[in-house]
Amino acid sequence: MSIPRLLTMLLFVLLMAPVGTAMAQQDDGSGEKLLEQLADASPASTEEALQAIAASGHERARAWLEAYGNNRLSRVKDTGEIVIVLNNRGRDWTVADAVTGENLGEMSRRDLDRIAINNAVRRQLAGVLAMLDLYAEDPEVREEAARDLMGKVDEAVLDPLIGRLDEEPVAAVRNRLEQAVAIYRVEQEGSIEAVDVLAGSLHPRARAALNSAVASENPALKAAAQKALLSVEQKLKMNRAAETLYFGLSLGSVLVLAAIGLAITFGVMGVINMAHGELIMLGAYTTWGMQQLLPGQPGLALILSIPAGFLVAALAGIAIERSVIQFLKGRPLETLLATFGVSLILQQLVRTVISPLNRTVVTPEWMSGSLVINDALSLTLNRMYVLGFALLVFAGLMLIMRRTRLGLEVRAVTQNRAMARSMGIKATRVDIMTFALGSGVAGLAGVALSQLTNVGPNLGQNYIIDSFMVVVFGGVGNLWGTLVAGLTLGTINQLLEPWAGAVLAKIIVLVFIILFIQKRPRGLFPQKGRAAEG
Amino acid sequence: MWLARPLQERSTQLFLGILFLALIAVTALHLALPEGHPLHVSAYTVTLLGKYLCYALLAVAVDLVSGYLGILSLGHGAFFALGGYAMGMYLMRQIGDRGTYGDPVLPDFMVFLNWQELPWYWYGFDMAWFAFAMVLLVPGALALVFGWLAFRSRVTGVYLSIITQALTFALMLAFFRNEMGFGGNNGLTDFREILGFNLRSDATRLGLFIATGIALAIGYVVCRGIVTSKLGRVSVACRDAEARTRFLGYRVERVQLFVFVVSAMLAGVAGALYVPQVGIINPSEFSPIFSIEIVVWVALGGRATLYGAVIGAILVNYAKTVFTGVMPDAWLFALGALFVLVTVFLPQGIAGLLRKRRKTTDDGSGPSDAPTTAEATA
Amino acid sequence: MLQIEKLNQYYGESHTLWDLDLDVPQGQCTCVMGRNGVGKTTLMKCIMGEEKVADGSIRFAGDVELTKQPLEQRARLGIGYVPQGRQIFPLLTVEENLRTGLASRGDGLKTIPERIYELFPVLKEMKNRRGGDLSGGQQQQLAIGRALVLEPRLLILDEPGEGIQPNIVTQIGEVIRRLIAEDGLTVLLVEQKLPFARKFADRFAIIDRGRRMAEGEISELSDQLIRQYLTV
Amino acid sequence: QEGPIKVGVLHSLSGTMAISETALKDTVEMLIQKQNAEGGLLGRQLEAVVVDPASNWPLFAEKARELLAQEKVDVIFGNWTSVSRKSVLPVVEELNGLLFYPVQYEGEESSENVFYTGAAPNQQAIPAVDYLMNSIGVERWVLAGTDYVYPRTTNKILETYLMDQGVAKEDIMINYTPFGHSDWQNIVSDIKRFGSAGKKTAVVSTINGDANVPFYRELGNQGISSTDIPVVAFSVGEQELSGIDTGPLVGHLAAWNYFMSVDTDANYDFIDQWIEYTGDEEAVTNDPMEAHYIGFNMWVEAVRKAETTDVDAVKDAIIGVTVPNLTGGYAAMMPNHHITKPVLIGEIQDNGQFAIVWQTPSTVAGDAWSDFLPGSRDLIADWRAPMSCGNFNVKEGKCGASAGEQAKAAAE
Amino acid sequence: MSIMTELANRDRVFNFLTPTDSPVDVRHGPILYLEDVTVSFDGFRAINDLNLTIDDGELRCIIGPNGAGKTTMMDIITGKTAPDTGSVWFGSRHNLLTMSEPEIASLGIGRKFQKPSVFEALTVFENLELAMATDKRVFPTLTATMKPEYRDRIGEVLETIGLKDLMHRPAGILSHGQKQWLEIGMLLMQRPRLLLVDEPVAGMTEQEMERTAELLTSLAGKQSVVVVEHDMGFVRSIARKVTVLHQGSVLAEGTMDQVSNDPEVIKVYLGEEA
Ligand SMILES: Nc1ncnc2c1ncn2[C@@H]1O[C@H](COP(=O)(O)OP(=O)(O)OP(=O)(O)O)[C@@H](O)[C@H]1O
Ligand SMILES: Nc1ncnc2c1ncn2[C@@H]1O[C@H](COP(=O)(O)OP(=O)(O)OP(=O)(O)O)[C@@H](O)[C@H]1O
Ligand SMILES: [Mg+2]
Ligand SMILES: [Mg+2]
Repeated sequence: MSIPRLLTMLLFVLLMAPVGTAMAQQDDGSGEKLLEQLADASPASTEEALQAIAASGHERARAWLEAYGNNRLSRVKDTGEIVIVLNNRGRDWTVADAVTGENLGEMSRRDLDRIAINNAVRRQLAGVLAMLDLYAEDPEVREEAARDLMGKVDEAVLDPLIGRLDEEPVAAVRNRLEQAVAIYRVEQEGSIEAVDVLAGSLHPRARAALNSAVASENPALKAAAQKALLSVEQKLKMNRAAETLYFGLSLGSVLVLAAIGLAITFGVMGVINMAHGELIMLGAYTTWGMQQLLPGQPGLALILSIPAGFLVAALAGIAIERSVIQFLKGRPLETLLATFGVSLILQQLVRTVISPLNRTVVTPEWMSGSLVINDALSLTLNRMYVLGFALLVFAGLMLIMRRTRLGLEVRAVTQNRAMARSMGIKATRVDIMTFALGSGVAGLAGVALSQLTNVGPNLGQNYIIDSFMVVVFGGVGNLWGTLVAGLTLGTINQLLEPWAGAVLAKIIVLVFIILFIQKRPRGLFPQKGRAAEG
Repeated sequence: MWLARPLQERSTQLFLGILFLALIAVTALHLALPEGHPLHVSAYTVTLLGKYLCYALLAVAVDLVSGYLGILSLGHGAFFALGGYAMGMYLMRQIGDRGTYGDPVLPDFMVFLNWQELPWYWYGFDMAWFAFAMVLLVPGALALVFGWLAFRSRVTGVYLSIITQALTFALMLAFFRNEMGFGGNNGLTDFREILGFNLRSDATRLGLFIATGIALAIGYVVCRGIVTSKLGRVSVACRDAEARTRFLGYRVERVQLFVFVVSAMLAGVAGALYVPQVGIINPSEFSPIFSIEIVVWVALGGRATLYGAVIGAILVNYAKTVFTGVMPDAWLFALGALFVLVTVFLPQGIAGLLRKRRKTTDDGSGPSDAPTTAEATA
Repeated sequence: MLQIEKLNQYYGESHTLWDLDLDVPQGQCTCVMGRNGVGKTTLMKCIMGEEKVADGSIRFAGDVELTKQPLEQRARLGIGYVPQGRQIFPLLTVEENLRTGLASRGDGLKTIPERIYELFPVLKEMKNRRGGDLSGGQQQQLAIGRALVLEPRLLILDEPGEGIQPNIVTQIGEVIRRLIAEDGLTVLLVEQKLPFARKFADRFAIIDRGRRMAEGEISELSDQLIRQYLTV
Repeated sequence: QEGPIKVGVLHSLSGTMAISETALKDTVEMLIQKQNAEGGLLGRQLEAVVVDPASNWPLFAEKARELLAQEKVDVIFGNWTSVSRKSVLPVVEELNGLLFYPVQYEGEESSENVFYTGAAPNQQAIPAVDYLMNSIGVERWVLAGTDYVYPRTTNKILETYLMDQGVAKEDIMINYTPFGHSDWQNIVSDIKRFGSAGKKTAVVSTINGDANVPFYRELGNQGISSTDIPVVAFSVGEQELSGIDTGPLVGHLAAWNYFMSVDTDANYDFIDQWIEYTGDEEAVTNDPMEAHYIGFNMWVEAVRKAETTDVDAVKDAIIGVTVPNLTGGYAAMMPNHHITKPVLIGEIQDNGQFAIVWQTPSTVAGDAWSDFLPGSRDLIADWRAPMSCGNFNVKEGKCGASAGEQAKAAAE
Repeated sequence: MSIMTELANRDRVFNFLTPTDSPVDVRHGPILYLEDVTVSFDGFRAINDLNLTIDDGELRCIIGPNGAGKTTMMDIITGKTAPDTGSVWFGSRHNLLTMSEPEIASLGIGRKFQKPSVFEALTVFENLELAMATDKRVFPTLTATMKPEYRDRIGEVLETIGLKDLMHRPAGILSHGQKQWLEIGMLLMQRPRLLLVDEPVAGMTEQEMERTAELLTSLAGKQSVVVVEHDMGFVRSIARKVTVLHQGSVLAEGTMDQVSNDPEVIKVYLGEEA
């Protein structure tokens, strides 16, 4: 334990109490001085500078610390003035005076010197910020802060923490704080009572602490920790299983989304559409385009992209159908050839017109992060949305194919075109509409995928093979088949992955498909009966 | 003999004639004219042509199954690559202790990934006869096992296409794995000599080119022999009405298996000749997209006309060579447009153009060379 | 109802129909006869628009020039077609097969008219079976039923009795007569079986090698004609 | 001696690698343009010969041959990925060409005709690990990579290195994924678990190309922040970041020899020039671009020194050539055809740039043969006469047969 | 694998010991023997406890309402459909249920389908060539040559079916009736021991019908023929023994007169006037 640390601790205790109780504070050390201290700090003295700022109670302290954490605290080379960078894109940056917050306008990047931070410091900073947050009004912020503190407690904050613990009115927050303290106690002091506090916790840090206790010399501690761990283990297994299932479904939903449009164009219409992937890509680029049009509103842009992506891809689909596919009725191999050509053109088009580089699609706030079920199980939100979206799209399509005339007509047209026309079905219109529908759905897939993966010229290529695989595995012409196939393959893959590794898992899935098709030569949901056998 | 039959056919004679003329012409122009002469064919061009011929042989193999047997194989790249790997392993072993690390047995990539000994499946590849046999046997055996499974269970149509694709995809992933012992993503490269000839000498290049030409000729005759035989007609029958063929007493699955295996072996040979000429074999040859591309060559050339496959393969790859050099930024547009235009305006592929011309000249062929009818309606 | 004049049709190089004339009067059943391969089916396809005609005219209901109408439109004009070989949609259920015709009816009806099921009860029984699974005869009934869903003014039947059990053949004949009598339907029938033709048709036309060789009331169909054009 | 000096550019403009390589093609073209504006070289103009090997490895060899045999270029700048280089290598050696390879790679190679201006493992991986160990206090390691040779070799080297440093075997987790892997849920969850053992954990990522975006996304969504488990990547540069929503990634790391954010005038000038050349205010620069910048200048320098573009002369002249790099120092061409480079560690910022958090005090010379692999420990490369050997075994005191010599022997 | 299970069944003569390729054994009477055969599709019983015996050289007509299961019965005999229960024997030696379609076909059971199915891409000539009774294994097929006697035989059949003029045209362009004839021709080429003919005269004129009738009766005696037909005139002209199927089982059996006077048959099939 170093002397400076001890001193800080004292300082901290002294200064924190008033912050917690009353808002009475005076601006003692001037802002400039504090910042100066931070800017000039050696790696060893950074923490001290940070805590000084935190303890200062300066109204802009938080802003400084956050700016510092985000690499936005800079010094003007010539004047030595400390500024906060507001916009750091491009060659000229907008800056504001750190102390006053006054906007100073643009400044060339060349003239700024960043005040360096690294991860070790950032960790300290996080602790400091969490400590500040412990005194926030909102109990949720406090709980979040308390959770952040788990595993980050050191001597410096232990006492204030315990002080805070006594004052904390909300049980949940208190609980967290107790655990945070207990982790410290188990790890540093080998306290057996603390082990009991951690017994039920699923938090990884709590488990880590218990694990370290198991390795300890003290037999009593060891036994207690072992017992505590045992109770957690079972719960963890369940969570683990739930998590894997979720992973599987979510991968499956991606497969379903990618394939479902193809289930229409290929499965129902019989067009081997190699450009399907590029239609997905168009959907994804539409999302990007929308976000460019509506800067700062990624969420709104994303929602608007749903109809827009559908429309763009559907229009592209119509163009493809009119210009190429209509001439290739009943010649699947030629549709493969022509759409392969189309796919090359579309890829290169995007490369030339937009950029060969990937584009950034921002994930809106409400889609990032995870839904925390408990400390060991949290479900990523973006994938949850995608899963829901996939199911919605599927339901919608099902409705169209089953409940509207289009569904009946397209099946009639593909089974016997001449006869369907003899029955008065406008085959050309049906072709256009169906292809547009399939393409549009591919566009929707693109919108969703933009939230999971790269938006770049190769996007389509990555999904085309999988899509065909899913459609065929499910049984050509059967939408249910596509859904079940996608979810099954996804789940199998994720179940295998933990023990086989990603590469082998994929290989096994492929081999599984090959073998499965031997057993059911017409996919999961085959078309049965005399007609299918030919 | 069924193999002699195609030799009496005008179209085959014409094909072989053109092929051999081309071989002789290239050889002569390469050897006789000095470098710098406008008509001189450089070693670079010779190798390039050799590569096209490999692709042509591969396309012929694919056409045999997809055009005549109705099995749209989207995984023939796998057989090609396996043939290539067999050859690559031979060439690797030929390096001997001249590798970077000087290990007499282990190839370089094994040394630096710390392999202690040669995996068993590398044994024997130091012997040319063994390796060359493997060029035929490995793809053949894979096709046999795979085909036996698939045809026995009557997997047809797109289902078959997709599992061939799954096959090549799985193999690609497997060969990417370094643990497999085939050099992972880098594959096998840095070859030195073949049968004692230095691979970097122009004479060897020319030799390989000629060998490829001959292989193509043989492959073409073999396929043509099958196609013009009664078995060829049975294949077409299987393609169009599999069940009906069974009721006539043909074991459809065996016919399919036979043709599939022959085709796989031809693809293997093509791969084996390809590797020493391009100097590398790596798992991307297994990629499904490559296999799809092969089908595209065939379709572009004209399906179910073996020579169409040859034309398609050479044309597309020539176009690629030219376009990637002349308009590196926009060549995909050109290639894509080529595919689209051919399908829309030449429904029978390029061979359709030629056939139209031929139709007007000769007509009323006898039944013995009748399989052209399959082409007429395909 | 239908006047065909100087119709010529080619399959590629081969000239199949030669200057063919045919008159199908309203409210009657006209039976086209001829040996195998003389072009009967081809003629029906020309009327439906499935094959292109080289020249000649097909006039429907007095003034509509059918050769200028797209295929789909002919169904909407009120021509029902029961093709040779049935051509049902194999993977649609029986009911769906029937429903394909609903959109071409002018009245926007959404359900299958009960009458169809009355005429062919087996269709009701097999409503949910795939069309392709039906037996040959059942399919034939389905094909006729499907054409009737359109409520056509002109019904074209290409060998409707083929593969159907005798009592149903008779029944089909009766249905035809009933429709003619009740709805004023016009029927164009292709039939090889003399007894059937004699019993249910009003008029006949004989085609040989793509030309119309004879035409007249069914009672005029003499043994001499039969020997000349219908025997091999 | 008439006509322009031809400079071959062998970078994929289509296919999977186009994402990375297109910018390099532009860089070379820009450098040529600038050189020409300054009067060319030896009084002659430079001319770029651009071909597209389309991310297809055999095509790389073919195109290299086209450049050397047909176009008769004097030098080639090109390739990205080891396999493309390995494919081209025999061709360049056979036809005695010059190839400047601008990307970090696994080492274990030294060719007479190839100049490696990207980082060898000792110029990137090892310093990065040192940094994590010493400055961040990392004790537990996840080595995650795409399953191909570069990650395999790098991880092998790192594993040996870490164990030498006393890291226990169970504190190292190695994970490989296929190219373009897009579903990282399980792996990220594993990493999370692995990192919850109470020891500070970091991920050393050799994940390649497109797979990074979904990987980082998943990291962010599963709530792994850089303060919990930092990720240090060797293949993620500014260009890759420009396709990622960097918000959730702030604080993750990358190790390179150059960052766009480097605070030197040379760099700012280069950036200005690049933005002007591309006409895109948002255009970014990255490490391989700097490598080309250095390589190009070295070649120019060497040609000047040799007063000819003749390959053998340039090859001899270039060893020892020193040119300024963009990070305020100098890069020298070493006898083993690798160059000296500083190693920088940068943190991802929300603007898609890296903030430099650490750098080596001086430049590090690239090592062709790793000291941490048993097979190559004793090998060195030195292309100066009289040794002229790419894999000299210092223990045995003899030169292993090298490809270059082979070619020469054949030619004789 | 299958050998292993066979070895376990010691009470039977091993399959591989009985010569399967031996000619059909008809010493004990019938050439075709169906017993208690039942098939259902999704719960619908298409064939229901069917018993049927065909004697060697017999010409048998089978009639019955649409959907009675006639075609399905043929599917079972030729191995296309596997019955749920029952046994089907060809002669007294061959259990057809254990054989595949090609095996059954090469044993000598030929079939004409209800919907004419010919190889549309092949010419008429080639269609017949493929049907010809020769060695149909892969290698013999590969090396097969067109011998003069084969050509003659095909010529003969072409004559019989009246498609001589069209012999080099692809079968796809034939009219419906022509296809019917071609299929009959293919059946003749096969020279089977047992012919299963499903609705041969659909789409034929009266005269052609007569010719077909002649053809079939001329075959009987040497070969056994089973004809399914709805045309009563035709059936009457060839029939010796008639079996009536109804709802998957035999409703009546006897001479044409017996059958056509059977009130049940009249009710479900013939109708009052027939
Ligand atoms: N698509 C086609 N291409 C070329 N010729 C054809 C085509 N379809 C039919 N034909 C020929 O045209 C002629 C008339 O055929 P069509 O089908 O009209 O005869 P049909 O009178 O209906 O005979 P059937 O009574 O047998 O049904 C036949 O000789 C047939 O071979
Ligand atoms: N695969 C199948 N799935 C469902 N039902 C089937 C299937 N195959 C046949 N059926 C039914 O079995 C019954 C018998 O059919 P089958 O074709 O054998 O009749 P059939 O006696 O040949 O009639 P037809 O004289 O009309 O040809 C029919 O009702 C048919 O719908
Ligand atoms: Mg007809
Ligand atoms: Mg039937």
